[in-house]
Amino acid sequence: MELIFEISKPGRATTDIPQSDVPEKDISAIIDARYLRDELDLPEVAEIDLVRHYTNLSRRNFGVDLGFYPLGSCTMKYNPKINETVAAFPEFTCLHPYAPADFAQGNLQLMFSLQQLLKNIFGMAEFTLQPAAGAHGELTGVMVIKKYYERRGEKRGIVLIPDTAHGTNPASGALCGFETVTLRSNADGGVDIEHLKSLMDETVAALMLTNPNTLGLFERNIEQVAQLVHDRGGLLYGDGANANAFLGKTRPGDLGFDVIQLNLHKTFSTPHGGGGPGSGPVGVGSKLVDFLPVPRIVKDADKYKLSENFPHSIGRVRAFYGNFNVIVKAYTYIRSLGAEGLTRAAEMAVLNANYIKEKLKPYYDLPYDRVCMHECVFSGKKQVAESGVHTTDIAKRLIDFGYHPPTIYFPLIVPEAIMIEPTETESVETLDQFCDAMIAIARETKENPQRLKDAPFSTPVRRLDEVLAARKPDVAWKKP
Amino acid sequence: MELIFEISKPGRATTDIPQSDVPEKDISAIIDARYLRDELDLPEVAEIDLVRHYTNLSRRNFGVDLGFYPLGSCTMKYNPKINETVAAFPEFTCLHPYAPADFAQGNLQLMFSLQQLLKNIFGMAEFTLQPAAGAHGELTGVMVIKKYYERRGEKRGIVLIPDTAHGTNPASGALCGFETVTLRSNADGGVDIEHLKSLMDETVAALMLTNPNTLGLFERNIEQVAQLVHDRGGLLYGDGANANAFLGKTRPGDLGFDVIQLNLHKTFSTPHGGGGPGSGPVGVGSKLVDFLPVPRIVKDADKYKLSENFPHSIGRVRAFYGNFNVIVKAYTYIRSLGAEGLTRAAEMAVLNANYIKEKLKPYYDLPYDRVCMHECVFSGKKQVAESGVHTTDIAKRLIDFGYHPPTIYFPLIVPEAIMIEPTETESVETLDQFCDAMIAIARETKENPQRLKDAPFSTPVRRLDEVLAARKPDVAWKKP
Amino acid sequence: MDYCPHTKEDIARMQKAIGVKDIEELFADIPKKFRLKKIPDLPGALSETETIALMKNIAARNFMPRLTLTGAGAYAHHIPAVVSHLVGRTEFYSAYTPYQAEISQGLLQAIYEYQTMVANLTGTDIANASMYDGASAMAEAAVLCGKMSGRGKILIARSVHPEYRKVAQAYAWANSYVVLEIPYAADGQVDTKTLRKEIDDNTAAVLIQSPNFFGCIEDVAAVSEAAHARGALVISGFTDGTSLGLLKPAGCAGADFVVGEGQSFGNPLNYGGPYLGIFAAKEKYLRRIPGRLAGATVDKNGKRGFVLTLQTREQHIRREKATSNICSNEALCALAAGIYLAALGKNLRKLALLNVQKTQYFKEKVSSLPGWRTIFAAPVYNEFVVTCPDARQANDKLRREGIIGGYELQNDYPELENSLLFCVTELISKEDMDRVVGILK
Amino acid sequence: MDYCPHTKEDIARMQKAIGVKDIEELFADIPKKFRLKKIPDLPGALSETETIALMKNIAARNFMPRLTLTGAGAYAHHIPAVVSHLVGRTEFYSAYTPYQAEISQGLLQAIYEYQTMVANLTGTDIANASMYDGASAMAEAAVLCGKMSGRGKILIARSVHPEYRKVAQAYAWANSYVVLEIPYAADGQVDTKTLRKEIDDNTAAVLIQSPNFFGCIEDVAAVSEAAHARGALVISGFTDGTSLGLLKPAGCAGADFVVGEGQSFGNPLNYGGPYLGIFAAKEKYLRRIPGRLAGATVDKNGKRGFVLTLQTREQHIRREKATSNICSNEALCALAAGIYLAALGKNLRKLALLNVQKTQYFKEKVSSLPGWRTIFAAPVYNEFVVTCPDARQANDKLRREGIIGGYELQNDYPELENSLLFCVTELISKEDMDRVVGILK
Ligand SMILES: Cc1ncc(COP(=O)(O)O)c(C=O)c1O
Ligand SMILES: Cc1ncc(COP(=O)(O)O)c(C=O)c1O
Repeated sequence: MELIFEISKPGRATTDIPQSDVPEKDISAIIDARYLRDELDLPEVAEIDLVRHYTNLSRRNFGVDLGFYPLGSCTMKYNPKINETVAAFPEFTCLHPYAPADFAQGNLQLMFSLQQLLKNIFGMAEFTLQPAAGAHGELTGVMVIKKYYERRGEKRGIVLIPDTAHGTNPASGALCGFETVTLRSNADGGVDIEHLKSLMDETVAALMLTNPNTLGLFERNIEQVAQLVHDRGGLLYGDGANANAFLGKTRPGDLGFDVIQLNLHKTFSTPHGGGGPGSGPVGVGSKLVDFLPVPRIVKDADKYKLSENFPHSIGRVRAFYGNFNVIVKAYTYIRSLGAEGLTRAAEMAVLNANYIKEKLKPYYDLPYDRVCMHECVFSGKKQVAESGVHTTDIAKRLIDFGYHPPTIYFPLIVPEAIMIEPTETESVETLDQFCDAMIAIARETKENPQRLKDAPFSTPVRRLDEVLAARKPDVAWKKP
Repeated sequence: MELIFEISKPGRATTDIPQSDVPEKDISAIIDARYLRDELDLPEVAEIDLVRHYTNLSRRNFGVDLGFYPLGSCTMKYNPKINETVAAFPEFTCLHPYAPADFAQGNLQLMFSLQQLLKNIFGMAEFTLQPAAGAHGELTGVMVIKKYYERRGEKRGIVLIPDTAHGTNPASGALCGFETVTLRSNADGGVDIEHLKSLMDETVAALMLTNPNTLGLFERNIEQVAQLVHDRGGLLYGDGANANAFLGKTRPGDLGFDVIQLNLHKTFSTPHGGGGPGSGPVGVGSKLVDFLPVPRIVKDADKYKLSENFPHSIGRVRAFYGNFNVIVKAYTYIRSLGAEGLTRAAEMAVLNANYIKEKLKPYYDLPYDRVCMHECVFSGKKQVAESGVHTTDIAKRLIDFGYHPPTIYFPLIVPEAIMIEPTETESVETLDQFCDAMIAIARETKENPQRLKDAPFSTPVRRLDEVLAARKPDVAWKKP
Repeated sequence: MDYCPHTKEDIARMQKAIGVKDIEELFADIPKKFRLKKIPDLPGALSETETIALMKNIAARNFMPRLTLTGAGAYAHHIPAVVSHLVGRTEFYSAYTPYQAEISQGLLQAIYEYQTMVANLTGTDIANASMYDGASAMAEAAVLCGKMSGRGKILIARSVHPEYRKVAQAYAWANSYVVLEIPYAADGQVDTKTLRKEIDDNTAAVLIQSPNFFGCIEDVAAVSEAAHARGALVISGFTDGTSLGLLKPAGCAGADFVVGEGQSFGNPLNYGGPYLGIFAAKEKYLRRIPGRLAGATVDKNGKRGFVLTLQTREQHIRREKATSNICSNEALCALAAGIYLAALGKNLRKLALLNVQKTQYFKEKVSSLPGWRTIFAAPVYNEFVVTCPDARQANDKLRREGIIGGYELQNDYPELENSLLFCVTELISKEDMDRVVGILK
Repeated sequence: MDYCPHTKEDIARMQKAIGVKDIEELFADIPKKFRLKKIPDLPGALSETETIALMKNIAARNFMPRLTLTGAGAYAHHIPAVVSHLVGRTEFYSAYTPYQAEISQGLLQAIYEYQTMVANLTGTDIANASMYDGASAMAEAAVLCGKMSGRGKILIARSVHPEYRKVAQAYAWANSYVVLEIPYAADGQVDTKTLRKEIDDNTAAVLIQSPNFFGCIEDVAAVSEAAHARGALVISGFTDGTSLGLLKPAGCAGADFVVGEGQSFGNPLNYGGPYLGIFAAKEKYLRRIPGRLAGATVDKNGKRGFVLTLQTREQHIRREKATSNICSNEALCALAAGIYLAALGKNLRKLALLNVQKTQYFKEKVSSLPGWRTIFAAPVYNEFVVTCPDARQANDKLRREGIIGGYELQNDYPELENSLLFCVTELISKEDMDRVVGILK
């Protein structure tokens, strides 16, 4: 498809600007010419061409509304349309963040109530809704940890990160000046307790644990892990990106987590927008409440207001209060489902993942063969050995069957990883059809490996050269 | 794709129903069992599957937002998105038609104002917005004519219809009990004046003329035509479906038309919705005003209200007041464009049509080689003669080039007709690309006629068997 | 604002290609004396920002009611969120009628599915792709019966929606049919005794509505029996489609045609339009019914696909012999209805039950107010008639609280003085009803 | 309501396939003592109808202002209708990050186009696919400069948005950088004298904003000169992107990084989020900048296509060596911004001019009120500061008329007592402004 710049033509525009209704002055009399720009290089297109351009672009994109999207760790559940409808209410979309509190009681109530609901669901003492995404929540959580030790006058420079962790975990540690040390997994896919014992001392600020972890496995020794960390004065951080697995089944607060971040855009069903916006609330245990970012919402009789009056706060991680419009969707979602609905979501998510695991086990290597939670991780190493076909090839071939591929090559400890997260919103028919496709591909691997290496065939472009893209980066179009 | 019934499964549903908040009674105590239905056979699908079903269906459909749609006589111009935005204001969508007039002053003002604008644009004495589409407007207009003669005590049983007319014209006449007599066109594509003279007498109630007609040609002798009709006491009816051609250039009222119907969904840019809803206002000269349908909107000081108090009215052609939401879009459109914008629309529509006409003339037979208005009509007879390729084949092949085909086999007086209406919203680049495709197809006709007969190739289904569909009609799915 | 992408250079280039110096030359066929300089009295162009401001202003002149207790042919039901999201897909709404089947499979299949749902729901065999609205659907059915039978008389129950009766009247007049009104009996149903008397061998059709305009459920079977006995056909209408979730459809009670208003199926009130004319019939009328039909067929590889079919019935082929002139219909509203029905599925029954329960509650409450009483004994769905001391005044009270009260019957039924037709749907809570009764006290 | 399509039979069949009798068995890894019976204190499930009613109720507790005269980092601009219609395409919004390029060409191309527009607009060479918001974009740029240079000091102008400063402060603290605030001069611009004094060889970056928080346009060139002379980098922010339609972009005045808030580009106010962090830089920082990048490449047939590129920079490969941890960004807001910029094209300049004209009008009007005066002489775009007799009282007057007045500066700038920061965009008419002045009189 042509670029928007390539269909641009001088003199066209989609949006016109009203005539001025105030007396017009010469601009140079208002702003010195040296502050004014010379040219303005933007595309010039009529509305019809603009609309066709983006509409046709959209048709070259796959979303969960088109079909199955088992992208592991990303919880691509179907996002109910009612959430979109509600979030588009003008009362929610049109208010300025600095509107006086009287004008914004609805918004403040909604945010306050969402915090309450999250506290109940996760067993934490308090929440902030400020962070804009999961990683942003991690950063906030780690800042809170850093502040905690700063206040206590303790110098702890290390954060432990399991080898299964998502890359944002070590990065978040690093971005707060911590040294991150890798904690090994055991043969079962859980924390290697002996290794933890050997690492855990008074220099360790926290262990950042994802539970269930990115293998889709619940940490069976969670009690012992928490104990070990706490015994040495450390804090247990929970990456809640996988919270969909245990809603209504257990609570991180009860399990011993001191801080968790959530990914509302995963667990609470706000669409991911092709990469964002997300929302990454952070929940903390009571000893960390004081350090949460400001402003916080406080309730005064039946009025809500924002307060910055928390002197030990880490400050702010962004302007204003969070991705409010995403928050509206998450709140709507939680209220529609209620306690039973959330629990059923977790149950069906886990049921679906185990169903796929059992159906595909005969065809793909399953490195950790135990009951999984919301996702299951296979390895393509059997296929590599048999016919030199890699996980990428399997993924690309799945596209031709009408599916978005699973997450691949993650977690890093599984070679040629294929990480499948079906989510609870998929029917057994869809799972069966997907498994049939995976099985057909396993067969094709043997019979016609080249076909996999050439895949996909059904897309507007064939397999793309990522190496070229990185070697000769072209990230902005230049007029030829 | 599977039918919605084929993915149905007992126990599923998208929309749940709230619990009753009033005491529940046994239904059989309220309604006798013989009035209750036994089974209810509707699809049972979860929201995810419903959304995927209809979203994927939509992706198997072509709309003007995807590309060029030169469907002659249908004025498939691009419909500005602002109209959709405005029409979705809850104040417009949520009001009951029997809301008290105080609650609906905005709506009534809008309809009243639209009538005023239409009066000015078309030079008619009054308008009704009640009819739901063009043909519905025709019916209304012909009823008005019938009523006019009834009131005058004249018995006129005939309506004259040119051979170029749209099929709804004779049908509308027939549906009001008139005998319709066909009026021939002359070699120029206009009314055969001699034939008109021979037909026009005191038995003729009206001539239903489309101007510009469906050949895209303006009736040069309009003055004489009007004179001939009026001289014998007849009325001149104007099918305004082609009004896009002359906005701001001339007015039917000035040309001598006594009644016209408009197709708001064409001329005034409300999307056609895959077949409707449309809107077909009817405008009349002063002597016909009394016969318009009720209710009419009357202005009383600065208040608007609905009045049924027009005793000579034909009555009603539908419930309530018209396709209000379509009317909102048309009003928004007219107000955005203003007088200059409407005129420019007509000019560019005509410019575009003539441009295509000139570019394709060397390749396709052009039965009426004169300046055209908003559309131009070719014939595929050259291609039939050369290689047995028919207009259908050309149309189907165009699909593979990414275009919606033009209207074909209409008007009936042009054999193998190809009726191209580009509309004003298309750029010269689009026209050039389309002409290139048409020229390539003309070449292909000679070089590879079979390819045309096999077309289309790029669609989810290949050429469909319309004969089978008509021979063994299957218009409702039955459980196998 | 205008939406023409033409730059000055474009225009110059195109004029050259055509061989004209000025666009005016392209309008030379319009006789000089009729050429317009400028459209008179039309306001100037507006930018998008200004247009939005203007339209918001107009919208603000409406008053958004806190409650709507009027039905009478247009119903405030909950519209599932999926409906607008899906109907808003531009591939649907920016398409024309699916004349070119291969690139219109989406709409064609959706309409085929809609037709199927409507046929099932109405207890008939077939349904068309839609009519303009319930009233015109009924009128067209009446005309069709006249044309098919060659009979000249049409009977219509006085309990049919007054506006529907007027539309039928106009259509019948245009075709020189005589229309006779059949009164209602004391219980609110059509007076079958009079009906039986009036049906004769010149009667083409009997038109009824169930639930009728008073909310009363008609005995369609009895009417059908009477009509069929004299060779007349039965056209049974409805105005709130949700009633079909619970009530026996007229098609199962002998009606030949079931017509009605499909607005309740996922289409907003929109101050009266666009709405959805539902037209369903017994199989044998397949080749006679008006409007479009989507039909299943196969492509050249034998794969299932859909086309508009039996277009020979339509005016663009039969022209002067056509029995209907409908061309554009209400496709998008039919699409919405299809989505709505698929979204509810069997829950349509639960919804209908809820409507009945709430209506019963309100009916009891309101008719226990001093001086208020229900007047018809026939069972009702979600509308009912009450007579009260002063209908106008009662409504005024409600209006002052921002509530649209009952439909005042006395304009259309002078015999029903001070009678109100109330409608209660699932959107009205018990609390709302209690408040209304409080206001009316 | 829940959104699981599982019927009882489905569940039974699946349990059998897995080999469990009860779903509970699948949760056996959770130690018994931590197993929850039921989430405490959570309200029950709601149907869609009830959910809508609940949310409408909450929404109704907000008050929709008649006018908004506050900017201060969030701007009420007209959003062209095309934006929401296109951003609402579900293929865009229901997708995840485009990891699988071949089925994500739509988003990838749109982001590539967005990156290009942003680079052009900011006078830089490259831009990433977005950051969370303007504040975090600035903070990340500051940290990056620290990491790249090994220097430990960051200078930030006091005329930068107070919340942006707080965010930069938090990020810097977490990385043990020292942050020093540079005061503003009497004309409202950064005090370059002090700046020059404070820049030293340990200064990693100078952070400014133009137009700054007071609406004043900064002399970016002068700041850049001073910074570059000591080897410090310049990060220039902005909060209302429409200013770039008219003002010389910081990238053309020497800034190394241009960061800012892109909300003005087609994203609604939304009470503060989601917004759009814009991050643009000179070419040489390509391999160091945080966030995602869409890049052009070719497919196996040589056809142009797009991929996420240079992901080696990103945390999922560099992990503990990452200089940023951003993963999900604000893709949909970036898409909206791209559409917005393409919709306006060169009209962005006209829009900016209109903002300036209106702001000048209001500035003159309001500062001629008795006791009111502007305090900064530097040129402004669409915001300006006035000092008045009683800022709180003035705002209260406006509030009572449903108007959100100026931002009260004294909380953040105790030295600016009774000062208000007003913002005037194209949505405020002359009539509105005259009315406001009338109220304030
Ligand atoms: C386990 C885990 N943690 C953290 C993140 C980061 O979340 P976000 O992308 O919202 O920043 C992700 C997202 O992919 C994740 O899967
Ligand atoms: C010339 C002409 N007249 C009348 C009509 C009928 O209009 P509608 O489809 O709105 O009923 C059409 C529509 O195709 C037409 O082209």
